Amino acid sequence: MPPLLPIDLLLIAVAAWLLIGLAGLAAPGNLRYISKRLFPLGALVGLALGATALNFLGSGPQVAVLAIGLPDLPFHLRLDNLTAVFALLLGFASAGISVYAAGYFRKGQGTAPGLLCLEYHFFLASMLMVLMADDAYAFMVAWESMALSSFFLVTTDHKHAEIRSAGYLYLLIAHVGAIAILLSFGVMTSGTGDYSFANMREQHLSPFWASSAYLLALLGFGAKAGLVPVHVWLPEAHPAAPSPVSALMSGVMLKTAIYGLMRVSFDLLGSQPLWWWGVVAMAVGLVTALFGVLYSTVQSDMKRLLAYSSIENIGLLAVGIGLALLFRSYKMPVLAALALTAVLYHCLAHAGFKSLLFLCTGSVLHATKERSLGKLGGLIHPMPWVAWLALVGVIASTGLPPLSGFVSEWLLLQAFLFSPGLPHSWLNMVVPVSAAVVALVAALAGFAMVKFFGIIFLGQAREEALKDAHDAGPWERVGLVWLAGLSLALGVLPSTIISLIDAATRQLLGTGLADRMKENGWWMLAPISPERASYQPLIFLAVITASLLLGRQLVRRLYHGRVRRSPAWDCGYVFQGPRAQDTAEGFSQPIRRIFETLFRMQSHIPTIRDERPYYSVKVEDHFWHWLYLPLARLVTAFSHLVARLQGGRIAIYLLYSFVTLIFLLLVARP
Amino acid sequence: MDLFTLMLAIPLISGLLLTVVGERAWAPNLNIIASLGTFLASALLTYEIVATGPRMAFGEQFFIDSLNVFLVTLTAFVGLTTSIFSGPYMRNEYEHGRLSVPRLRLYKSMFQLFMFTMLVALTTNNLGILWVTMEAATLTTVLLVSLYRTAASLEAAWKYFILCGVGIAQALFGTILLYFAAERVLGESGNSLLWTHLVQVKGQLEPTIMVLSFIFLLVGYGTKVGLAPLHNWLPDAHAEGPTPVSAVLSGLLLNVALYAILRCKVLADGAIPDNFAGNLMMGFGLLTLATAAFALSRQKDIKRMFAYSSIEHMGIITFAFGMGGPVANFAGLLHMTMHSLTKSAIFFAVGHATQKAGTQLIEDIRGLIRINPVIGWGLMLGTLAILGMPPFGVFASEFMILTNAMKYYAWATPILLVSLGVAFAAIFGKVQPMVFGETHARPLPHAPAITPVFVHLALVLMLGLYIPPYLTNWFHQAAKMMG
Amino acid sequence: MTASIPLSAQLINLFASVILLLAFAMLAQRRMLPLINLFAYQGLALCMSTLVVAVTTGQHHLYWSAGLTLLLKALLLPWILHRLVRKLHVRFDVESLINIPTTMLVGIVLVMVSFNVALPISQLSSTVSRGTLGIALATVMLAFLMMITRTKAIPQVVGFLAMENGLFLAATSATYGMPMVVELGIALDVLVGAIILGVFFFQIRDQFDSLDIRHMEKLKDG
Amino acid sequence: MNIFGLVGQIFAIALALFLAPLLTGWVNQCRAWFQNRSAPPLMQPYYTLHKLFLKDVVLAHGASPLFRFAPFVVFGCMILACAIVPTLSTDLPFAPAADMLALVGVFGLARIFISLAAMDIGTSFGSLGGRREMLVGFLAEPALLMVIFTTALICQSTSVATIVETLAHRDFIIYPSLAFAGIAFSFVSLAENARVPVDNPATHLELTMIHEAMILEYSGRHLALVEWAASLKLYAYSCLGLALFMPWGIASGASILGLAAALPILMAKLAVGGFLLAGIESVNAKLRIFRAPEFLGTAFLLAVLGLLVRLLLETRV
Repeated sequence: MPPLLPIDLLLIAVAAWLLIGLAGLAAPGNLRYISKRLFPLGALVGLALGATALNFLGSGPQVAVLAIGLPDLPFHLRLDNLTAVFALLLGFASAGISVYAAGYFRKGQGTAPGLLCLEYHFFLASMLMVLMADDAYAFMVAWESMALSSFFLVTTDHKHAEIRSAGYLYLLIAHVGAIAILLSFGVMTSGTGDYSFANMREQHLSPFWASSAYLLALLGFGAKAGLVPVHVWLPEAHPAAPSPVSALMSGVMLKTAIYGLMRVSFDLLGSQPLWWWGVVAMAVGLVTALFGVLYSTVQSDMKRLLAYSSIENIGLLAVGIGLALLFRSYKMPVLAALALTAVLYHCLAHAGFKSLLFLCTGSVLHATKERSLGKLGGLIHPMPWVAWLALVGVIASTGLPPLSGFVSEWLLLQAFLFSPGLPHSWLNMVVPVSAAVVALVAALAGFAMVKFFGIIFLGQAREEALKDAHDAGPWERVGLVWLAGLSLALGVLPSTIISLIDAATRQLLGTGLADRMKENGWWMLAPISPERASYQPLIFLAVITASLLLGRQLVRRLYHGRVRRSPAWDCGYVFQGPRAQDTAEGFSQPIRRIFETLFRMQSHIPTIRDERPYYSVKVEDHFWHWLYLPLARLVTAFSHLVARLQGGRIAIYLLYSFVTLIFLLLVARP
Repeated sequence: MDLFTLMLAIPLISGLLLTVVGERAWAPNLNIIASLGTFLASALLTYEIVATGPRMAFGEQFFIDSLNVFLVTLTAFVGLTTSIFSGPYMRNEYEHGRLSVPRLRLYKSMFQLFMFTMLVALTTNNLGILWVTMEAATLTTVLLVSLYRTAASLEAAWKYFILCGVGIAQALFGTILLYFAAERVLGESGNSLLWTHLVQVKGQLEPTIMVLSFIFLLVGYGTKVGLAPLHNWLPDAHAEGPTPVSAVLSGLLLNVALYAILRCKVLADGAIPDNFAGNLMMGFGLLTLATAAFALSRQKDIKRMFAYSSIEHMGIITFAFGMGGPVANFAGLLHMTMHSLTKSAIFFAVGHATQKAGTQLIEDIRGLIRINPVIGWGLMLGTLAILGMPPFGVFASEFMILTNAMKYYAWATPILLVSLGVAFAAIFGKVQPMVFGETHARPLPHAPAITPVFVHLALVLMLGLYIPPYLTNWFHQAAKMMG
Repeated sequence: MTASIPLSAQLINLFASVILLLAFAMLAQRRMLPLINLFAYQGLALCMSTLVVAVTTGQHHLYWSAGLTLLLKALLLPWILHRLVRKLHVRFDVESLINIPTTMLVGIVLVMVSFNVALPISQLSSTVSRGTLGIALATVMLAFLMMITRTKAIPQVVGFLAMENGLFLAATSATYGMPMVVELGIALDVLVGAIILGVFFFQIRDQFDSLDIRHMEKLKDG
Repeated sequence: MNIFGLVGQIFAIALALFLAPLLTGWVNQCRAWFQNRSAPPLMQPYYTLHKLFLKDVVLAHGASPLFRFAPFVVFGCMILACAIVPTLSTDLPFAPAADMLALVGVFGLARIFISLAAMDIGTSFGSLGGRREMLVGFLAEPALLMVIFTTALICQSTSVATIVETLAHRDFIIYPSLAFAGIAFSFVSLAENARVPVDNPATHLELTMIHEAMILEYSGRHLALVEWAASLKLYAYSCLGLALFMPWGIASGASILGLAAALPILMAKLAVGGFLLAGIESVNAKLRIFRAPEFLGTAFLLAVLGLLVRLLLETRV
């Protein structure tokens, strides 16, 4: 028997997940069997997958052909470094999420546990297939299977109409996106009819067709990733899904779209992108990021807040991809590598912290049955595990040192910083300003995350029942700790990780950062040179920790450690009940006010004459009103027109037939 | 008696027999057994044909080649599953008081006769006989459509009869013209309507006549296929007839009508230059697709909606065959198969669903997955399959059609894609709340025969991931034959 | 010029013209029973023209065809229709969606179209009756028009059957009739169809208390 | 990393710890002069710190461990910031640990913690202060980044030490862009350090305060640390500003002589800077909170202008 190649191991992982899923159908009602046996098993598969991918990184590509698929186009599979990076992400993130899920799913949540298990593992397997696919058909099959299984997962709790409509919107946009992707593949074959990726790589498209393919891919993958304006499904679907599923969707599935975009724009579309591709991606990314973060600050549903935050992060990723394309088109490979590394790193980082945060909301949801920020508060007391681990996620997602989010944002900003070398004066001026927008986005993300954490976990409990909330169970804790650990590791070991993912960068761009970085040692992140820019998270962390501990010790030694408890001072203000705290809406009031025009708000402000004064504010999406509703109206109008054809009168029907015949007789000529 | 005769004889004889004994308690079983026999005969016949190649029967009046043999198997198969499905379904209808015993008898005998006409239409070599059996198919099903004798079903049956009758009359005119063209080449032998002979001389047929002939044939048989704007009978007939009838209308009749067009197209292509027939079919296909897609979103009746979906898919298939070429023909054949299997599965599921809910109105059917998860999932998966979601086979064929269109007829792709998108939005938006959500429906007296649904869907799923080589060869041969 | 046309052809043309004339007459006819009678006459004319062709060319199966036409189109179907009308008590005026003169004008245009369409084809034909192909097409079209404009079920069916007449005429004029097995099949279909229609009429009347097809406009989308 | 460097580094930190309250005291004193008040002693901040350390911590009932933990984190962050910013010498072993971007990150981290701590007790003023702090933060950060960009472009580096070295030790060139950046930076510093016109460190008027609102519930050693951290922040910002825009006098190598020379220069610069700050605070009125975006928007605009000027006038093609 020949030794098992990594690609075989990946295929075994796919099969294992499918089998685990099917095993769930053996006893669909047996919750214990499914959650305590199958889900941990799935987590193990994830771990093994991550390890395999990690081990593979740096090797040459491997291909395989399965005997299934279309007669002329069997499933082509390929494992290269780009795939491996994302498989690594999938494996490690899903390991944590699956372990968490083992403790999460309870009885009586709509779909039977066995079915849920099937859908869940099918989802995982299809994501892995997306990463491995090396022809358009296999890709589309995996891609749509992924959409389908996640759709079923989203609608797990389908007795609520809003969850159903969220699922509907999700699948619809996913389908439209898939159509765009298919078209893009079609363009890339440039009429050869061979839909394998290998063939697409060999095609030399004219700029027009290459651009069409690129834009279609941007639309298609953007629809999955949640780029504006095809983002509307995301804030609906993520809250609707059970938390582990939200975590998977946000942490991993969105990345498959990024993967696809990278695959198309760096790999399949040949080596020479046009400069404006990068600008388009950057513009879309900036708009998305700003949009996402602004809307995330004004949400009052915790999962929606996170969903919008995912949109923001996807926007940042698109910015990075755009930047890399820009550098690449101007033949600046090192800078392109820098931007691309930032993208890959951010993918990993986001997978870690966003999954973590979504899982935390899951625990909160379980403990309190409440998603609305207005009814939470003070949960750090009953749920310390969740709260402190959520804090890790919050800091990481805010892009603050020393955790994972900072490294990627740092790399991205570094890439921006060197853009003024571009041989294009307009870009030279505009691109740095875009960096300021990125900074604004990062700072606003901080705002949103402070809101998220502060309102949920800090302050006084806004409802009586919250005091009885229970902390996460052991399984859930393991999952959370794993993901928090990933965030920490990504935060403090950037050089090590970059030297791993560098293989993907090198594969796509021909050059990487690792060689330069090796000279500086593993503790220092200095992508270009230490004189130019450097970051040593370990020292960073050590200094802060040392001064923290030292300060604490010194104060205790020199003075004392006495503490007295008393009611809060609050400037002597008497009414200190939980209602006196800021609400979620109140917290975001400055944002709503400053960026008023960017929101579509319907607010009611009480007057002194109101018998029953109340305050309400509803923030809606401009895109929904200006893009989607008109589109829906257009379709409705059209279908109204078409429906008139079927007027019920037989004479008219005969007339159609008659006129068709006469028309053809008179007009049709070969 | 050879297999071929057996295959034709079983439905004919059992159909006649059932008119006599159709009221007995065991009649539904006879129906199933007859269908099973037909299916077995056709399967064996297929095996034989695959092993030995095309053959003739009854002189040259019948012939079986790679194009029709798979349709024969498909027809017999869907006939079998439909008969299995209709057993409990019809018993439920009877116990709900919607049907009387004589009408059940009528249903069973007409069902078998309809199968007979379908099989003859598929295997006949004589274009005249083809016409006769197409007309006979209308006649056998028109009484089935009005089986409930309600105002709506009568109206539907009347429209069905008149529109298809007129359509088929035009097809006859086309056939006459074809005969006329053929006679000029083949002389006044009796062979001038035999397709095998015609195809030998298709290059010599007079183009002027063939143009007219093909227009008449296309408009005529196209009415039966449901091409827009000739489709208006189709939603009514599907919605108002009993569900098994809807299933066979969608799954078989439309296919056979399209098959008739295909046979004629092969001849027209030989005679008329510039892909005239293909362009015409592509035009009709796109128009049909777009019309159906936009009509979908306004449907309130579930069966009516899926009838429109059938129209939509007929549009796609017509377009595919219009494009021509090995890939598109292959895809068209595949899509025909997929559509038959999937759509009949959907109608089975819908049948049970409507019976459970006691209504066909979409907004009154809710939470199927709660009443009966099997029906709910059947409908959900069937719907997703018909919408072209991988890994179901419909996607495979749509993928090939789309990619082929992109390659040769890029202008058509936007229409295709927009229509598919709109259709997706419409159908899925309506089916999802039916399957999901809460409900208060009561259980049925007889357990549904749900196996056919899943057998069909399993086949569709399998074909989406893996098309066995012999099937591929077979489709390839057929596609090559169509040129 | 006219002398060069043989007598048989003249006769055939005559009968064909009669058929066309009758088609127009049916289009203009407001009453039910005369309409059926006109249909019977048309069947008779068709039979005669087929007979002439049969005599001229000596095609044996055309005799059968003519006999079949006579039996079915001129006798059996009109008889069935008569019975139906009497049983169903629907001898009233036939209502038309468009007024008769307009219908006639449209009919004239149709005839012109048909002749033009058929012209290049009939020149290719070698049969004695080739000129009548245009007439056959026009008959089909006129019958079609009649189906569109009538609001009652029976006239619509008469239109449908008249269309079959036109097709038969086409079959005998362009070629010397279809192969026998096909003709028999077509005849069987027509017969069964007529019987089923008869059944339908009763069902419809039971359901709607009338044979006015404008009652049957409930199924629609618009 | 040599031992000398390490000593220098520790000295720099110690210096920061010592000088920061002094700077605050100096500013307060100047401000009192400007406002014609009798000034508190220069050493008043030290007394206050000492007093606070001695006091018991009075903790609100709802306080979580985060509340007690935050002051230490903030303090640690500020120490790190002071360790990176070159005050006397550019030869700082910790400097490669964090460049300018990471410095912004450090301040951000501190801000997040202090805001969260403010929300922890669940009082109305606490969360009000928290959200206002975040508001100022997200407005100031892009402007600060633009300033950094401008300097980084000039020096082709984001490392603070390299920037300072480049600016201080090469031929004197007038950079108009730096003037814009300098003004922008001072705007940002005012906002970030809770100074008039954005905030008033002396106010306890509920509706106007930002920083004070956040730390209302702190007492005893926690308050002392927070206040000390605030002083350190002011010190770090001042030093950063001085290092970027008036880098002269900062030693490049690690020589005793250089350090000895640099210290008086630094003190002098800080004294002038504190004086100016007090002046600005005295002649300006505190802005309404929703004027703050305009103020910081101006800073952002100036910084962008600086950047453009840099690209337009100073780039050698």
